[in-house]
Amino acid sequence: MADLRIDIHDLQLKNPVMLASGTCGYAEEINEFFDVSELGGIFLKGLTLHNRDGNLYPRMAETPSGMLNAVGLQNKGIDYFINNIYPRIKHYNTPLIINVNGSTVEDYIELTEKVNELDKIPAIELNISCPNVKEGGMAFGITCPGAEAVTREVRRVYDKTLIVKLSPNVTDVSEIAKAVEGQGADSVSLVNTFVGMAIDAEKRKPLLSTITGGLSGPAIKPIALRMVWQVAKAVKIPVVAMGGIMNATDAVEFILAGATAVQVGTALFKNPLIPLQIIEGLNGYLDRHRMDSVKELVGSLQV
Amino acid sequence: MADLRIDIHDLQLKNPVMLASGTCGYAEEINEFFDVSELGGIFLKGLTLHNRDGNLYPRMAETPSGMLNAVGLQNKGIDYFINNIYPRIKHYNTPLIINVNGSTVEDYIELTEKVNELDKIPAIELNISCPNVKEGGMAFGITCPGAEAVTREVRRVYDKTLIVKLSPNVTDVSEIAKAVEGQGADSVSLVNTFVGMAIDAEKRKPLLSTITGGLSGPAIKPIALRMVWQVAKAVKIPVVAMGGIMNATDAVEFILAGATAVQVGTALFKNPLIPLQIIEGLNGYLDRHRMDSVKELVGSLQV
Amino acid sequence: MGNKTVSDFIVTENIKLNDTNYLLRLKAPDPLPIIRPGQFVNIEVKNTSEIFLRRPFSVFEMDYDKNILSVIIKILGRGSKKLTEVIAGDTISLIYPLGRHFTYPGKGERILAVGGGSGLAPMLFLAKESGLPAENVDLLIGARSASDHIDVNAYSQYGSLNFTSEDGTLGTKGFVTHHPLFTDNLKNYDKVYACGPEGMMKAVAREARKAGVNCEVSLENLMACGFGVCLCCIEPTVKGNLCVCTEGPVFNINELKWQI
Amino acid sequence: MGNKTVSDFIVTENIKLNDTNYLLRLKAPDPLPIIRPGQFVNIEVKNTSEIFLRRPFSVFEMDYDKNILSVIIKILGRGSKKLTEVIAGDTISLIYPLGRHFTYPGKGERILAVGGGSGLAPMLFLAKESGLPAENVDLLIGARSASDHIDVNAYSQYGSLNFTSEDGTLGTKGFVTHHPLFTDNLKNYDKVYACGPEGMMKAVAREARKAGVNCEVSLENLMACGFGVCLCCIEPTVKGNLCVCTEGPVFNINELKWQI
Ligand SMILES: Cc1cc2nc3c(=O)[nH]c(=O)nc-3n(C[C@H](O)[C@H](O)[C@H](O)COP(=O)(O)OP(=O)(O)OC[C@H]3O[C@@H](n4cnc5c(N)ncnc54)[C@H](O)[C@@H]3O)c2cc1C
Ligand SMILES: Cc1cc2nc3c(=O)[nH]c(=O)nc-3n(C[C@H](O)[C@H](O)[C@H](O)COP(=O)(O)OP(=O)(O)OC[C@H]3O[C@@H](n4cnc5c(N)ncnc54)[C@H](O)[C@@H]3O)c2cc1C
Ligand SMILES: Cc1cc2nc3c(=O)[nH]c(=O)nc-3n(C[C@H](O)[C@H](O)[C@H](O)COP(=O)(O)O)c2cc1C
Ligand SMILES: Cc1cc2nc3c(=O)[nH]c(=O)nc-3n(C[C@H](O)[C@H](O)[C@H](O)COP(=O)(O)O)c2cc1C
Ligand code: FES
Ligand code: FES
Repeated sequence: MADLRIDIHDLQLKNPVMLASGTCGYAEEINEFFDVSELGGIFLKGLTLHNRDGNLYPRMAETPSGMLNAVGLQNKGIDYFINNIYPRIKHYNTPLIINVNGSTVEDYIELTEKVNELDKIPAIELNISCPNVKEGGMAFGITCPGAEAVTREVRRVYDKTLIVKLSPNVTDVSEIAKAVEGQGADSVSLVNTFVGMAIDAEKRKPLLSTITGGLSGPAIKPIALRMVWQVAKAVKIPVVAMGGIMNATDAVEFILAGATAVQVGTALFKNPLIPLQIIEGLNGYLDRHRMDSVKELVGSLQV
Repeated sequence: MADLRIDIHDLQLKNPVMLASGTCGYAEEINEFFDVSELGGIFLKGLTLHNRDGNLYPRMAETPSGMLNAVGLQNKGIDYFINNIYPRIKHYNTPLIINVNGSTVEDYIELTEKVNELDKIPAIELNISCPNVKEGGMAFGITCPGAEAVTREVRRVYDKTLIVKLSPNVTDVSEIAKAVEGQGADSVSLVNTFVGMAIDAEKRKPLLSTITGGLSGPAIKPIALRMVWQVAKAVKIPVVAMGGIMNATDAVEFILAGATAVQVGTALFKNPLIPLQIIEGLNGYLDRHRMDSVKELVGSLQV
Repeated sequence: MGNKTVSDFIVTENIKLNDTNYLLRLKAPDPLPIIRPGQFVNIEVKNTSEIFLRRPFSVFEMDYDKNILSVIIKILGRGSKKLTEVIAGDTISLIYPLGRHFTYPGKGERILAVGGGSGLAPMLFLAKESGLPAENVDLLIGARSASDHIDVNAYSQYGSLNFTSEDGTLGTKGFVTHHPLFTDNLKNYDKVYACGPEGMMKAVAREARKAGVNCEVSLENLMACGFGVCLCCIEPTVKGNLCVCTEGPVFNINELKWQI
Repeated sequence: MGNKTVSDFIVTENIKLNDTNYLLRLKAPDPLPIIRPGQFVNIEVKNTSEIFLRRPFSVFEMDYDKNILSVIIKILGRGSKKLTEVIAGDTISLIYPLGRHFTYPGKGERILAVGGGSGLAPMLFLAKESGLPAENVDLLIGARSASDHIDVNAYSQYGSLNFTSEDGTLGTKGFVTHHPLFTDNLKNYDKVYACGPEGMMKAVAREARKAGVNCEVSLENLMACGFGVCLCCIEPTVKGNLCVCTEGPVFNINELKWQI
């Protein structure tokens, strides 16, 4: 029984297995299956300042070993969250992290200020990498100046752990990582989805209402793993990894590549119990490799 | 029986189904299975000015719906090709296209000058996107100035059809496409492989000798399709598409998205007969949709 | 915590109903919860490289004594095809119970349950569970041709059986809404229920609205998760975009923004 | 054009040889070409989402009358496991014939064929095809334990059978190179052939080189295509990096750059 505890800046995790934003609702939906307190942490569905209806149906297309989504950040806005959802979930005994989204820097700031007041939210994940919204979103995450600007301004108003979520749709993700580190990010998380597309050949039409969407799942794992490896070498702050993690072996690979913790996303759709299987499998792996703590595993790839 | 003929600049193809460089050797290996004259064209294994041993073994790792390779452009150099291989294959009744690789602009020029002399090579594919070599390769393909420089210089010395092969490992592939179009490229082909990585969790080591490699196969298809769609909208020159094409439906999707022709790559490893199946399937598709020529299909996605 | 489960069921029977429909009986490892007509399960498709996500199917029958849950699978594409190839003894993973059931009819009410295509299962289940005497229940089943119909004679004990076929080879020729039950006396019903292809459900909804009859439909939107986290299955409603998997699949037509 | 083929074979038999080894007999749709010991086929692994590429297996037996090709599959990982689950009647796609065969021994020569693990099949095939009287052929088969050995008694008609096991439960205790055939009289052979785990082949090669005996080994490098186009399977040789799938899998040890 190895020690699975690990920290991301001020955030103390009982284990490094967390749920990815947009794939686990507001935690309650997963709590229907098991006690979410067993998890290392939960990144809640992306929130914006105001209600968003999201994109039109259809929003989803299956792809080889993956899927495209074009949800477009459907959510009821931060105030609704604070008044209606937060009271119901704040007692969960695991860090709940809010995924913060905006169209402008001002949006991000205003939203963050509100989140800063929430006692039971110990961290935010600044989403500058959502490919499914027309304004803001990924636009901030694909240039260094854009990423720096949002991070800097949000850092000014936010006291707790600030994780910046990076887009993989860039030439050099480690540059962006270094840029946000330079502006005071406590951690970076990656990868968000890859911009992809699917077509119905018979109907000669795109399968998504938005034409393009975000690719996730095992298909992207090799690219995500490479990016995590590059970023972990480039920055000193902890890296939270995601992208196609389906089992404990996948999680171990990302941790070996330098991740301090991992997020499970699309895998939940296949089987919401996968995070528990990963925690167990990680434990078994550490025992088998005679490691006392998961900390020994972080970045221990032999190259 | 629809008309499958289509042109890429001066290159007249009997059908739009070609083989991707590095996945079909020098055509002879595929000719062991069927008469390669049935194909639209063949992009030969990447050539360099001098012999290259390529990277160390292991060079390959299987991934979900795809594979990573780290071949590193192993080839015997252009002179060996001209003297030993070219004479054996030049009678094939299908366009043979040489995939041109260099570490410096001078390399590209020298190589292209030699290729320009080969009667039976009607086109080159300028590979500025190989992720598996230390110098040159992808470095030229991920910035506009780099891509422009090689294209401009090669264009000066090359008279026939010049296709530039783009890297998907960039923030905005359509910018690079426009840049090479501006320097006289007759066509762009995309995508080359995505930089990815695979780890042996038990051994705690990378699976590839080079740590990272190039991801190909169906896993990348949604991203490749999106990029082809973006590029086809951005440039006026014909687009040659590849990335995970496994069957006629996949090929149709790329053509709908704007590709004039497609290349079949990794699919050959699963089944070298797939290109023939695609030609047949494409024919059936056009008949079913009452189109007389594949030209009607190009870019006809309804959005 | 939790009233949803992911479990491996054992296939006890796979019965071919006709060329494209199969009945799967699946034995649960643990006592099954109450599951009502309209609710569904999300089934994993194993042993294929083409399918990544689960596929949702309405529950057709519950046998709490034997701990068996049944579904009817109509072959539509690759996933449904693969699922019809399972054999007794195979294990198959289900997420359950999912979604909301139809509103049960009140005592003494008269109902019409209209099913077509892959939407048959919940209608048969509803007829059986309605709690009404058979004479209060009309089942109307539409298909393209007689050969697309499956044998539902056993259901005559729960309601009267009526059929339409597009080619006239069984029952009334035409679509379900061409049947006399629609054209003559729709107003006589207290509730109309429908499940099937979108076009059919919209036609039913149109008639029901015209006749002023309460109508519920079960939608079959594309789903990634099935339990409310991905927000892919949404349907525009008067309350905004709602998840079909958690707020549906059963909706009253007055909640929907259908242009009918 | 063409002496390589991709075809769907029909599984006629799947025989479990021991806990991890299975013998598959596969019937070809068309007359089989001549295939010799050391040559291999590349087999598609269907009905699984985990496997993308084919898996290479040496040919074990050719029955030209019945048009049947056989392979022995040792379960190593997910692909080989899946292949051992096929049943008679299944179709299975093969690319063939691939690679180069062992150099046949000259008339009257004495040979030693050493097989271990997944490398047994081509050694048995070679013993059978060598064209030599049984007394000129020594077969040496190594495994971890008696239970890992498979029954090869039928091969006593082609050569004398010798065994090693790491735990001493069958034949000489230790590795193949600990067997008296190696320690006592290796020089007596004209040719030594080996196929098996890399460590075993290197040990055999070392002894053969020491004894000055001609030695060929069959390598099992990772392959993507199997027919010479991907350049993934390379082995450093005195002629540079060569593809194991086309220039091998059989190599004379003097061609290889092994540090032995
Ligand atoms: C709540 C719910 C209950 C259902 N109950 C049943 C049932 O009891 N019996 C039954 O046979 N089917 C039922 N379905 C439909 C069933 O889920 C689909 O037929 C199945 O998912 C198709 O998968 P496939 O892999 O065979 O098709 P694919 O190969 O994925 O697709 C084939 C074609 O069908 C379309 N398609 C796929 N899924 C759906 C869908 N959900 N709705 C509409 N079009 C789709 C695709 O876009 C494509 O054009 C239900 C669906 C839902 C959402
Ligand atoms: C020319 C040739 C002939 C062969 N003949 C036979 C034969 O007759 N019978 C037989 O049982 N096997 C044979 N093999 C080996 C067989 O191909 C592998 O065991 C098989 O590909 C493993 O696939 P898998 O999916 O089970 O393993 P995976 O799940 O892919 O891998 C399991 C582990 O095995 C390693 N591995 C996978 N493939 C190979 C390989 N080719 N060499 C070394 N390590 C590998 C992986 O790296 C991993 O660590 C042969 C291989 C070659 C190249
Ligand atoms: C349906 C869906 C919705 C998502 N919504 C969000 C979101 O709101 N905010 C965000 O930062 N990422 C979102 N993501 C991205 C995931 O958090 C994750 O970065 C990505 O899916 C890659 O991980 P995976 O392959 O494990 O799913 C979403 C992904 C999916 C599939
Ligand atoms: C083993 C291998 C070797 C390759 N070698 C080359 C090469 O020499 N030159 C080149 O431009 N692309 C090379 N590629 C990239 C392919 O031509 C193609 O762009 C890529 O694989 C995507 O297409 P696919 O998914 O259909 O394989 C290679 C790909 C593979 C898998
Ligand atoms: S299918 Fe995921 S929310 Fe409904
Ligand atoms: S396996 Fe492809 S060249 Fe040998």
